[in-house]
Formats: sequence, C-alpha cells, structure tokens
Amino acid sequence: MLDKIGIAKRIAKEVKDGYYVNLGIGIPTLVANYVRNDIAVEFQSENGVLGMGPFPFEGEQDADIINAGKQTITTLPGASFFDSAMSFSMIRGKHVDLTILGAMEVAQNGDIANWKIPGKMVKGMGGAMDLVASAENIIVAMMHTNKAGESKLLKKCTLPLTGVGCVKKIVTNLAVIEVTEKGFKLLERAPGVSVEFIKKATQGHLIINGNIPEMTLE
Amino acid sequence: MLDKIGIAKRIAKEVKDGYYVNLGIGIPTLVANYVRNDIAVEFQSENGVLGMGPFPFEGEQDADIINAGKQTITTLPGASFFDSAMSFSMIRGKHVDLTILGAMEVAQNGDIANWKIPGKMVKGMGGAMDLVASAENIIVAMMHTNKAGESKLLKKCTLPLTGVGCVKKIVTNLAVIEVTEKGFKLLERAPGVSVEFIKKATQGHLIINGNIPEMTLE
Amino acid sequence: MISKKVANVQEALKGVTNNMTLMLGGFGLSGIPENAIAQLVKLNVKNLTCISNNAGVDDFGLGLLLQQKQIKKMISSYVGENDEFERQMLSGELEVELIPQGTLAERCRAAQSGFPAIYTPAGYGTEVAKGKETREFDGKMYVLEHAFKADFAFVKAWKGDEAGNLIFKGTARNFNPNMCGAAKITVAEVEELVPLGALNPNQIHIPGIFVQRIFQGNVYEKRIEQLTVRQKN
Amino acid sequence: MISKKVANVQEALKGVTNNMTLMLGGFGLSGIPENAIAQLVKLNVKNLTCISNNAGVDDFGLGLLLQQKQIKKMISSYVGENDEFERQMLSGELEVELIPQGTLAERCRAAQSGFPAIYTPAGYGTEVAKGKETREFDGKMYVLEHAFKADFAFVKAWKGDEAGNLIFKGTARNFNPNMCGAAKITVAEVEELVPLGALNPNQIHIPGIFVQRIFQGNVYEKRIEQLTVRQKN
Repeated sequence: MLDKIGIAKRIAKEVKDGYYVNLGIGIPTLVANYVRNDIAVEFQSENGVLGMGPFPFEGEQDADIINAGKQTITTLPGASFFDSAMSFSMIRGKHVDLTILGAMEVAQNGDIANWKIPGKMVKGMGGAMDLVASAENIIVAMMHTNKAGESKLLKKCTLPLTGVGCVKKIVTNLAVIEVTEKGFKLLERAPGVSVEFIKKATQGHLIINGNIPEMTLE
Repeated sequence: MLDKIGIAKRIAKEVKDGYYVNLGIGIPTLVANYVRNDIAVEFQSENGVLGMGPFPFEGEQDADIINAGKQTITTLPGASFFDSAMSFSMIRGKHVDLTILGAMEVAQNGDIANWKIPGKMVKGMGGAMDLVASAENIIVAMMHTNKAGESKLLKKCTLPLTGVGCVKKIVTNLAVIEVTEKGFKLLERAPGVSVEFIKKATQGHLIINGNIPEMTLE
Repeated sequence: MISKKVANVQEALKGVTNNMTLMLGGFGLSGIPENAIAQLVKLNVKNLTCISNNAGVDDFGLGLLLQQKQIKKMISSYVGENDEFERQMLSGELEVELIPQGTLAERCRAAQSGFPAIYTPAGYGTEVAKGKETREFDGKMYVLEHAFKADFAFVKAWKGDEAGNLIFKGTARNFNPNMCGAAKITVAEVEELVPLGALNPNQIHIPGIFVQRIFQGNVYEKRIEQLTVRQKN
Repeated sequence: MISKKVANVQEALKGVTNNMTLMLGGFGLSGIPENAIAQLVKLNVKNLTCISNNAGVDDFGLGLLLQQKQIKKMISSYVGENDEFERQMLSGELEVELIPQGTLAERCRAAQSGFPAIYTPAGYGTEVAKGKETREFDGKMYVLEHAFKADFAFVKAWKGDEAGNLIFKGTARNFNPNMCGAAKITVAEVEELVPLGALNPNQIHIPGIFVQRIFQGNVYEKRIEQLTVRQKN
C-alpha cells in the first residue's frame, strides 16, 4: 500500500519529456519532487506562473510569488508570469499537456467530483472545472477509499460534479487504474496489495485482464 | 469653403479635455495638429499604441513605431504599446471617447460606408467596423461631395455599409451637421458658404432651424 | 497625458455606496487592494456584491468585510481556507455564486473588452451550468457565460504612473489586469507611483485608458498565507 | 526548461505544405515574420490560405507570395496600398475574405484560448454579417464569429529565449502575440535569441508554452511603408 509520497512517486512516472504540467493542491503538488531530472518539464500554476521551481530558502520568500495552493515558491530560468485570463488561455486552449488533481469521487465513466459536499463542506472549484473541461490528459491522485472506508471509485458520482467523462487515469494508494469505455481497468497493484483487495475497495466496475503487475516507483 | 486643414481645425474643437481619441487615415490624422494644447488628450491608434506624439525628427524614425496609417510616429511620456486584441478591447469596450474617421457616404439615419466600391475599389474595413460598432461618439470628416460633384450625405447609402446608425456628427468642407432622428441637422456653415449652397449639395433630408451661424476655427 | 491621480484612498473611493457591485483583484492574499479594502471597512458600506476569486482569510482581505457583514453576495471560485466564508455560506447568511476560475477571469475580460458573453467548456454537465444556455461547437459542449457588470473595480499593481499605466509583479498580477476597465470606475492602488515617463511603454501591463483613478497605497502588509520554505544545506 | 530552439528557418518551416492555412503576424510591414516569408517564397508552397491583417506591399511581405501566386485565399482586414492585392482580388484570381480588424484579432485569440466563437458588434448590419448568426444582448446586436483554425502561425518578436518566451517591440507587436498558440504549430522568429534567464519573467509578452519553434532571423530589413518625419528647427 502506498502513502501520499508513494502516490506522488508513481504519478511522477507519467510525466514525460516536454510536458507542461498543472498540479492541483495536495498530493499532486508533491509530484514535482519526484519527476526524473533528465527530462524537460515545466510546471504551470493557474494563478499565473509557468516554470515553477522549488520552495524558496528560508527568508527568501516573496508574498508576490506563490502557487495556486498559496504556497511561496521560486521560479526557474525561462519562467514567466501572466494574468488569470492568459493562464486559462493556456488551460482552455489545450496548451497544458497534463493535469494532475485530487478528487473526492471518480465514476467509471470518467466523471469527477472534488469541490463540494452539499450542506457540509464547500471548497469551491477554483480552476478545477476549467482544467477538467479542457485537459486531454487528466490523472487523479487520491486515496482509494474515504475516511469511512467507502470506495471513491464509483459506478456513478454522488457528489456535485466537477466535470463529466474527463478522467483518464487514477493513481491511488492501492492501484493504477485506467478509465475506459467499459469501466475501471486495473493496470497495476501497489506493492503488497492483492487484486482481491483492490476489487473489494472499488465500488465501480473493475476490469481485470490477465496478470496485474505490481507497480514500481523508481 | 474649407480645405482639408480647415476641416481638421473645426473637428479639433470637438476634442474635449480628458478624451481618448482614435483618428482614422486621411483628414482625421490632421486633427491632432490642431487640438488646443491646454487640454489633456491622448491619441490611440488601433495597431497598438496609446499616447502618440508628433512625427519623428528626420533620421529618428523607427520601423517598429508606426500608426494605423503606417506612418512613422513618436510617443509621449505616459504612452503604452499593446497587442491588437487589447487595442480592440479599448475600442469595443467603449474606453475610447471619440472616433474621427473618413467616409465615402453617410446616410441621414447615421449609416456610414467607407471601405469598398463593388467591382472598382476595395480598401478593406481595417478597424473601422469595430470602431463604428462600438464608439459612442463618432465624427465623420469628409468632403461634402465626391469628385463627380455628387452629394455624400444621402437619404440612404448606396455602397456597402461599414456600420449602421452610428454617425453622430459630420464635418465637411461646407458645414457641420448633426445626425438626428429626423435627418441631417445643419449646425454651422463654412466661412462664405450659404445655406442654399449646402442644401443643394446635400441629397439627404437637411433640417434647417432658424439662423445658421458661420463656423469659427480657432 | 490624461491624469488619473487622486490624493488618497478617501478620494479614490468617492461614490462607493451600499448595494454596489465591486470587483476586487487578488488571488488568496496575493495582489489584493489592501488599502481600498481597509477603506471599505471604514466606510462600512453594506449589501455589497463582491466579485473576487477568494474572500481573503478570516482576519485579512475581504474576510474583514465578511466579519462586518458588509457583503450580501460573493462571486468567487474558491472558498477553501476561509472558515468564516464557509460558515456564512453554509448557514445561508451569505449568498455565494461559485464559478470556475477561468470563467471568472474571462467574464471580467469580456466586460473590459466589450463582449456581451463567452462560450466556455468549463462547468458543462455540472451544477454551474444549471439554467444556463449550452451549445455544441465541433462536437464539444460549451456554456454561455455573461460579462460581469460592476460599479467599481479595485485593483492593486506594483508600479503605476499618473496616466494610470500599471505594471504588476509576479503572481500578484492574477485577476488585477482583467478587472481594469471591467467596471464603471476602475481604482488602481500601487506600491509605487512613479514619475510620468519612468515606465517603459513596451512593458506596461495595463494602459491607463482602463483606469479612472490611481493612488499610492499607504502601507502594504502583503501577508503570506502558506509560508513554505526549504532549508539551506 | 522545454527547449523550442531550432537551428534555422529551414528547420522552422519543416512540415509546411501546399493547401495549408497559415497565420502571419504584422501590421503593414511592421512586425512581419520576414525570414519565414522569404522561406515560404523559396519553398514555393501553393494554394495557401493566409490569415494576416494585410498582404504586405507589391514587393515585400506577403506581396512576395502574391506575386508568385502561392496564395489561394487571404483573410485580412485591409487591402489598401497594395495594388497587386487589389488587382488579384478584383479580377477574381484571389479569394479574399475581408473582416473587421478587431474580429481578426479576436478570432486568433479565441483559437489561442480555447474559445469556439465570440460575439462582436463589429460588422452587424453590413455584408460582413451576411449568413452569420446574429443575436441581441442588452438591446445591442452582435455577430457570432468563429475561432480560426490554422496549421502554422508565423510570428516575429524582438527578443526571445530558448524556452520560447517572447518580447515584442513597439507597434511591431500588433497581431503577433494573438497568433501564438492559435495554430497547430507556432513558429517564432526573433531579432535576438537571448540566453535563458536573460528575460525578466515579469516582462514576457508571450510565455513559451504558446510557441513550438523559435529561431533567430538572419536579417531584418524592417522596411518603412510611410516615412513621415518633421524637420528640426
């Protein structure tokens, strides 16, 4: 079973040379730390920066340079700042190659819910609705089940949707899953996790074809 | 009767303190030379400059700094350059206070034609269609009649239109005319020009109320 | 040069009254018009509709107006990390219209640029699209979203001049440029009001034509919401 | 950093073939991609559809492609001052779609920004609106105009870096930024390709994400169309 860092490490392997990547808040933010450093990747943050670098050294933070999680950041050579309209031109115009974000629920048809629990909690969609409506390549990073132990991979979402039929891949603490026309296709198991275990933790239709390999993180 | 410079001088009096002004090619360009210099006015050119100044001194021209007439220009302190989309944001968004442009024909309902004579001549509309579709305050600068001596102030335009019901005022070599719901209202005569003469040169409905003053240029 | 300079924040906010719709720049606490917000608190104008990506935090930014119950309605994309915002929203004290962030930016730009409405794919198939016109182009579905209408836009820039030209810094730029000229009156506050001619005309983010009033802010706290640093080895 | 640098204009134009739709920046002769145009002449690709505000003059800019009859169709806002353009158009040799300048700019930006179409008041009631959908918003009429679809966009900037970041100069900026990312492949040529990190991230007009290939142009003639000067007293 993976922890959050494990999920981030596994997703980092999906990041290819030449990709512009938008990382959501939470686990996705961690992905940047584990991307191979022999490939060229640029991170975009929807609040208006391309070419993000690591966190600043203590004392060197600048309130005017943050990411979409409102964390202080630095930029790398070749970075640029821009306004919100241009930022979403990048996103809506499909110039960003990969979007990685968290979710409360994902349905087997690719629907995603991640912004609101009616009557209980409202985070807001932020840029997520724009991202999922336009991105060609969306990976969801999340725990396989919620705190109550219920599956987050569902036949149908029960929470208000963020986007419809858009998720392509899901990486959880238990598995790597592809969203296909026929449902959740199990691609890889987390180290030490059985297919049976994943099956039980998945409410939606899980497709198991042949032998499912254990994932490697490095 | 006015010459082109006279028309420009008369129109210059319409330019008020605090106005952002877009000047079309031809006579309108000349207007800048005659605006009172005790008022604050900024000239916008739709190719992407605000705060235009006079022509450059010989040898100081820069191919990268031109106006919409493709003439080399200079800029004044406080000027800015921007792209075409932003330029038309200024125009379409009604941030430009006054538009002065030439015309081949103006109709008594405010229609204007100035970009094409079918089968004979095509200049193109350039930014004129955007300007007339959005400007609150449009003054047409033109000769009262064409080279064949025919009136350019018509009941109805015969040439392909640039915009509908948009012209507010016309300054010609003969007169200053306001476009009202009832037709062309004669406001002023050019020096030495009689009301009768203007009437004959105007094909559209000309409204003459009381005594029509001779215009002053300074 | 047409001067947009006003003496201070009091003059800059002249005409702001109850029941108005205001746009406020900023993302989180970054690039917010701190001085205008402080003055809105002082004026204690009520029943405001505020268009702003966030509502600050409990005790800073628009959170200050929420505390004083000056806001009737928020139009935002994100509530997270502001407990008072979430509480007022869930209890129904505050009307909230949550919209996608890109839609928020573009509805500002539409107002600035004279577009009545835009078609965006964001929110299609979700409750955001409820009651809105949708339409297919090239096999993809879009939602029709209308330009905002606002009385005042309050933006914060890094540097500005008397002509109203603005330059923003880093990610404090965010929604600020898109809100300029998107309301009847745009009020820009700047960290530094520089002499005319000091800004390079090639590097101006927002030309002065989009700004009606400009002033130098008294003080900028520029609070950091999530301080994240690494240690030097 | 994702490198967009290509060795020369030959490599930059790889993949350009007959029958393609091209976007070309520039206003008059200012800010035109001189090196890309020269290479298009050399390649002698035919049947092109060119989206560009003007078509240069008889013997420079896109006029060179008109002379060689490489262009099937021009989508422009202005013909004036180019006799060969007007001649080919009036004789019917050349298909021409004349559209308002602001519409041209915004149809580029729509393509760049993922908007399928826009509503603009420009051209309403004129032959430009013929056959197009029109619609009323708040008592004013608008025309629905669609985003362009193009194979290549050729733009010219002043300075650029290997990451594809661009800075334009003066009014040579014009349509160039709006065309970046508006075609399948955007090729930027720059007067000066500067080292990575030499451009201030705060002053970049077009981030490299909108650019697929960048190269330093060999030579820029930068011809002036209307030299207007005043005498020193």
